[in-house]
Amino acid sequence: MPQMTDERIRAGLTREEDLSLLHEVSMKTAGVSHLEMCIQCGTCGGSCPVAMDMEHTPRMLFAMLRAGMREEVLRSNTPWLCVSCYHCVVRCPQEVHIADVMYTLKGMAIQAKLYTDSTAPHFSQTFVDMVEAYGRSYEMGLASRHYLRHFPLRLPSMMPMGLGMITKGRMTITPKKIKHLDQLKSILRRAKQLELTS
Amino acid sequence: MNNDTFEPTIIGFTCNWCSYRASDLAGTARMKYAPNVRLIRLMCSGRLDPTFVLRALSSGADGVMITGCHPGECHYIEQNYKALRRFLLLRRVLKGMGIEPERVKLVWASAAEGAKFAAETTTFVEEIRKLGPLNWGKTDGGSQTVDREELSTVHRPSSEMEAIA
Amino acid sequence: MSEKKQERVGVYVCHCGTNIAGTVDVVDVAKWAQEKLGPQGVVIAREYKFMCSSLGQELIEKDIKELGLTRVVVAACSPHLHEKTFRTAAKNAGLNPYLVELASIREQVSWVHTDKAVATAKSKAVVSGAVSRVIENRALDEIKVPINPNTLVVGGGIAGIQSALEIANAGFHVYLVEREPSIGGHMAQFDKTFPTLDCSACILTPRMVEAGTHPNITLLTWSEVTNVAGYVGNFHVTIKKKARFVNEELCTGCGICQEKCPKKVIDDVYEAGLGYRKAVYTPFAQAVPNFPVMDKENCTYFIKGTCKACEKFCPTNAIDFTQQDQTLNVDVGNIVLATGYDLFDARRVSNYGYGRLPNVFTSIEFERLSNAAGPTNGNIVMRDGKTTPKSVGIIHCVGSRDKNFNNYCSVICCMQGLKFAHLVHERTGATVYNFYIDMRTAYKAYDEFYQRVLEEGTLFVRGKVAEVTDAARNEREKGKLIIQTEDTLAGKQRRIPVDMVILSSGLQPRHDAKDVGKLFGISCSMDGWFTEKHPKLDPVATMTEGIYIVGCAQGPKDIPSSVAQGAAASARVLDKILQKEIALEPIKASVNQEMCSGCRICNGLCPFNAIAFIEDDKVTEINPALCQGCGTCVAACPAGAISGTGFSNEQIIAQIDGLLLKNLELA
Amino acid sequence: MNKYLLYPGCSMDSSAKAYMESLNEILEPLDLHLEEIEDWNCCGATEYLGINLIPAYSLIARNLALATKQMDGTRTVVAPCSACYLNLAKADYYMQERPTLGAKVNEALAAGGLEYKAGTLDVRHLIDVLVYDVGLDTIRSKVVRPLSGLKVVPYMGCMLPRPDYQHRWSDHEHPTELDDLLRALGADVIDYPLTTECCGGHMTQIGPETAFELIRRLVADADERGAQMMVTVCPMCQMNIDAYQNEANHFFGTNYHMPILFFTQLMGLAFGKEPGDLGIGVELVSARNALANIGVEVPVTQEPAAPRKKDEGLPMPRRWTRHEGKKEAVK
Repeated sequence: MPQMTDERIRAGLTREEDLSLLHEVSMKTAGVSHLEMCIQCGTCGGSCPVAMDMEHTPRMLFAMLRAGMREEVLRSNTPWLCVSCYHCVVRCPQEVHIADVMYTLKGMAIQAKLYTDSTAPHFSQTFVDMVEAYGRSYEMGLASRHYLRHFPLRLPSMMPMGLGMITKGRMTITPKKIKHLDQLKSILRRAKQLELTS
Repeated sequence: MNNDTFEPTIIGFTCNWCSYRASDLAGTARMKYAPNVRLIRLMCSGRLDPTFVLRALSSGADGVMITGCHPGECHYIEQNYKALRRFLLLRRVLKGMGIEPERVKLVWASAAEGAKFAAETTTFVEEIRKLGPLNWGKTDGGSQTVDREELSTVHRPSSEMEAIA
Repeated sequence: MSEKKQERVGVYVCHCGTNIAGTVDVVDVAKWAQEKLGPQGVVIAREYKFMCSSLGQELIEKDIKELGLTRVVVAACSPHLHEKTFRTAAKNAGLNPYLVELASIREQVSWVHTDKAVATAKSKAVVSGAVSRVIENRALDEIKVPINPNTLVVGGGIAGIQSALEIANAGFHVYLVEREPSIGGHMAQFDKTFPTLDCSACILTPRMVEAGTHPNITLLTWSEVTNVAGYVGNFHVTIKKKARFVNEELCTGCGICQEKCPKKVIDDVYEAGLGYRKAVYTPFAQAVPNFPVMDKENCTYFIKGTCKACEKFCPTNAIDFTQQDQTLNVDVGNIVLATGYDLFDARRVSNYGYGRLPNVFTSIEFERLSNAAGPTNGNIVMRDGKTTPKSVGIIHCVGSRDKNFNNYCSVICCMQGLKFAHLVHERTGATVYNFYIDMRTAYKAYDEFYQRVLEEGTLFVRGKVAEVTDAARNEREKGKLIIQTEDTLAGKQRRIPVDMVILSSGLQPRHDAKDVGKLFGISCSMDGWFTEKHPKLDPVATMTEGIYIVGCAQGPKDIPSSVAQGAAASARVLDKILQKEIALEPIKASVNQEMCSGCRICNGLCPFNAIAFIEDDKVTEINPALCQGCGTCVAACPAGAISGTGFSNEQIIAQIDGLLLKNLELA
Repeated sequence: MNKYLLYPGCSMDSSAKAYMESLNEILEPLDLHLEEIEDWNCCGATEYLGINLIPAYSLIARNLALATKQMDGTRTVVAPCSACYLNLAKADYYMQERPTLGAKVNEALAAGGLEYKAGTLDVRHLIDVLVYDVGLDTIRSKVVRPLSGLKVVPYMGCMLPRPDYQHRWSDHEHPTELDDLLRALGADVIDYPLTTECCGGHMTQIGPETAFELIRRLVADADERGAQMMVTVCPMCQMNIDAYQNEANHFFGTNYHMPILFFTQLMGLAFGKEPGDLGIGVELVSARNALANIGVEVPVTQEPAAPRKKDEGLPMPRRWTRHEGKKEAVK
């Protein structure tokens, strides 16, 4: 029976000092990560559709977490390439919540400012900014801001597509807003405070 | 009373064939769990007379954990189902008596589930800790001749001390 | 308690070296027991390094004799370990063994807690509970029952055959029951056996024949046990002998009926779905017994009412369409369960494509493919039945060591995978890849075999295969099966195109293991294997006296281990038979008929039919021979008329009060 | 009563408006009533989870909390978008699995006067409801223009069948729900081993070269197998395959033309609705030629099931699915 990490610790089944970096990542991950259960079988690295572009396979990353290689892990491009396809998650024989661990590592890398390529973190941040401002995503605003910043050269080849999207009514020029934006904002404000205390 | 410092006392009834062996296994594997549970071995959870539970609660236990084989795995074929029936009835009786039914818990644990036994024990202790002391059959004068000082060293230091104060 | 005779209790606290003393202040516990439990009747409390040593036991015996102890409490390990030791010590000193209680302060205290003060306090409570309880114990006499010298062996695989032969050779009778038409089990399906590569049939067939012709073995194939009653020494077993529709007296096993039968059926069992058999068949040429069985579901006569080709051609008139299932009752003293395993259903790992991609095979399919007596006469070919593969990938740990399927290691798959690699290499010259998580080649001559397969040029990739697909990404992959995996030693994802994939599927408990366990009164582990009495020191006995488990019924294992277990169980059975009688725990329920109101509430509670209502007296009675001592009726009796020895209400209530230190108030 | 709460998700009125339009067209024939959750907000897609944990889950949980206010008679929330479905289902599941997370999220929700008790709602995807609640028999009975002759590959995408917290799908790797549904519409369904492979997700935005390769694999295999179009259940899959196909073509020097439509659009067509009302035509890789294969005059004939070929080779094991009783028999 899989047990929750914190419950294992309280019951004395796992000692906190054994875990350190691994434990930190595990505790910051939603759900029960089972990260400490990894047997290095490589199912994740074998399943990953984008492994060819990764600096480390997920498996290697977990070994590095165990070895306490904080900086190397947070600098790795691996979490940023994760496409959340969950192939590794359902195949993992140890039920490690690999995709959620990748989310955790992204968050930790942003906080430690250790990512090497800023494209992905900026995209996430821009997306979130839009959502926080309107309550809905705003594809037009997102696309224009993001492409101008990171792919200015890609813009010309993108223009026909963007134009097509607009003329076919699939992209609106103005953002949509939810009604109770204040409510959402106060929820998120409180959530951010809680995040810091955890 | 501060529930964080309250150390509950719990009586655990175990089945000779499964849960007692699970607790043996937890021991052999040196799994650590909360020390608040004191075990009684029965041959089967079907042996559990509900009056044992009432007796335990009235004699100073804050909670009772009943453990037995998983449904379908009873050493005596199906007697754990009878334990389940009695348990469900007992919870209703307790409610009627004004006692939180959550003070009695039923846990299935096979002989192989030492880890489960340990985890369930720890969880139950936390649940009872939240509920606080029961103090049933202790508050109404009666036999107050106990050596309280003695008890305080061996038995529930914080709760007993505060109960006297 | 005041009107009762004051018992004289001795309390003995064991250090168990530092196992207990390291966490529990044993000196303090003994001192406390002597002082605080004195009023209860504790006249002496001692602590000692190892109570279970002969010196420790002598200490107790001496006190019983010199101090006139009438009750003994030993605070030490779990009663499942040393209860018997201390009971024997008491008996030696003239005290009834059932007046001894063990208080477990090792498994239940010192090993599971860390704070010494808390552990010591808990130990005191546990001792207090045991003292209160032991005072209520009553002297009991063991019940002696004779042992029936016959034995039932269930399952005719190699483990069951071995077990039956050992007992039969010692001169005692064995009933060997097998569900399939022939004995032989899985081993009869294999081609070669690792690591020596002996031909499986060559080493198995002589044993099968010996079991089939042994004067002390009654072979009951195509039969199943349907009911088991009684207890060790005196089991009453009901066996259903399914209708074969072939008269065994007349049949000579000539095989003409099979030849003439017009109905071809895919053989899901013996040929693992790769080959065909007839509706009337013996599963394989060397079957024991050699009488065929009729598959009623598929027989044209049973479906349409016409045909009877087999009957027409049978030279001895042995075909009998009117045959009915038979019920046999046999009495045995001991039972050996050798019910084996099921193969993991590889279709469940859908990313490996078995059942979707034709050239993905399971291990048992490969066994049949490579078997000279199999559907391809031993030619290793692809699903089209003719093409020899040029490259083969063997995937280990299919369904094993995986929380999505089976948690455990199936033990045999690494060696099986190596064996396959060797056979493919030897017979086809194909390039062979083995994909593994960890290579487990423990045991004699196993790692040497790994070395040999390495030498032959098999390519090993360390990585659990992620998927097998036919979706090619480039020309090189077109028309192949692509095995996608991380080569964990190279740290890179690889896609390896091959012609054929073999899944080294794991073993799992029989689909009906739980029901069988229930039938025989034994339990299954979380994974579903039968639970042994002790994982190290008593691996073939079970918690139920007289029932033994051998081979894969107890857990995944290879042929040598299965054979060893079969023999081991036989030694245990023979030991019982030669003792001629056995002492049973006297834990039984009984009715005080003066108090019984005849309400009959208890009547429906006993699964062993030990409770009977005497109509004439309008009271209930319990048959001690049938009572198993669970105590459910004791707990249910509203009149308190039923009492259970060893676990009486008085004992348990005293223990509750003792554990809660309520007994101190009575001082 | 076939009433459900609807969480549309942001893309349904922008990039995936064809999905919404076609969904609206099939509601009436199937007697489905979807009540939109009032004032729902974005689920955060795959972006918020990588920044802050508690805010990300609070953002999702606000929608669940709002939905509980409209529970009148139903507890099922339907999401047509796979990413939204996964986020909602995930929040509900993790808030239970990790009570500390649940407590914190609720603390945040309280700042907006809301509360959500994990497990209160059933979060399901649109196709789950259509296949298992409405049922294939009902769907089949509404078909007036069978899609026979239209060669399609069913593309389920990744976030729908995985991680599958509530065990709703027939399989994680090769689920058959979409195949069965399209077959019920009369379409020629091609077995597509890549049906749950990734479309590239947000990589089209942050690592286009990686994404182009994923798009190429999908489109190339569908083309290789003779598909005239891909059919999807997810706005993000549709967007990536549709809007970035040309860019991917450009990148690899290929010339694929593989239209991708939403399954609801094909349902609408089969139910006899007008293509214009189903958002057909707003796709960037035009489906016109593909749909020409099933001009409205295609006779209503159900192709008889082909008799099983007598195989000369070794017999195949039976196909296996996780809950066979729940669904149509699979050949």
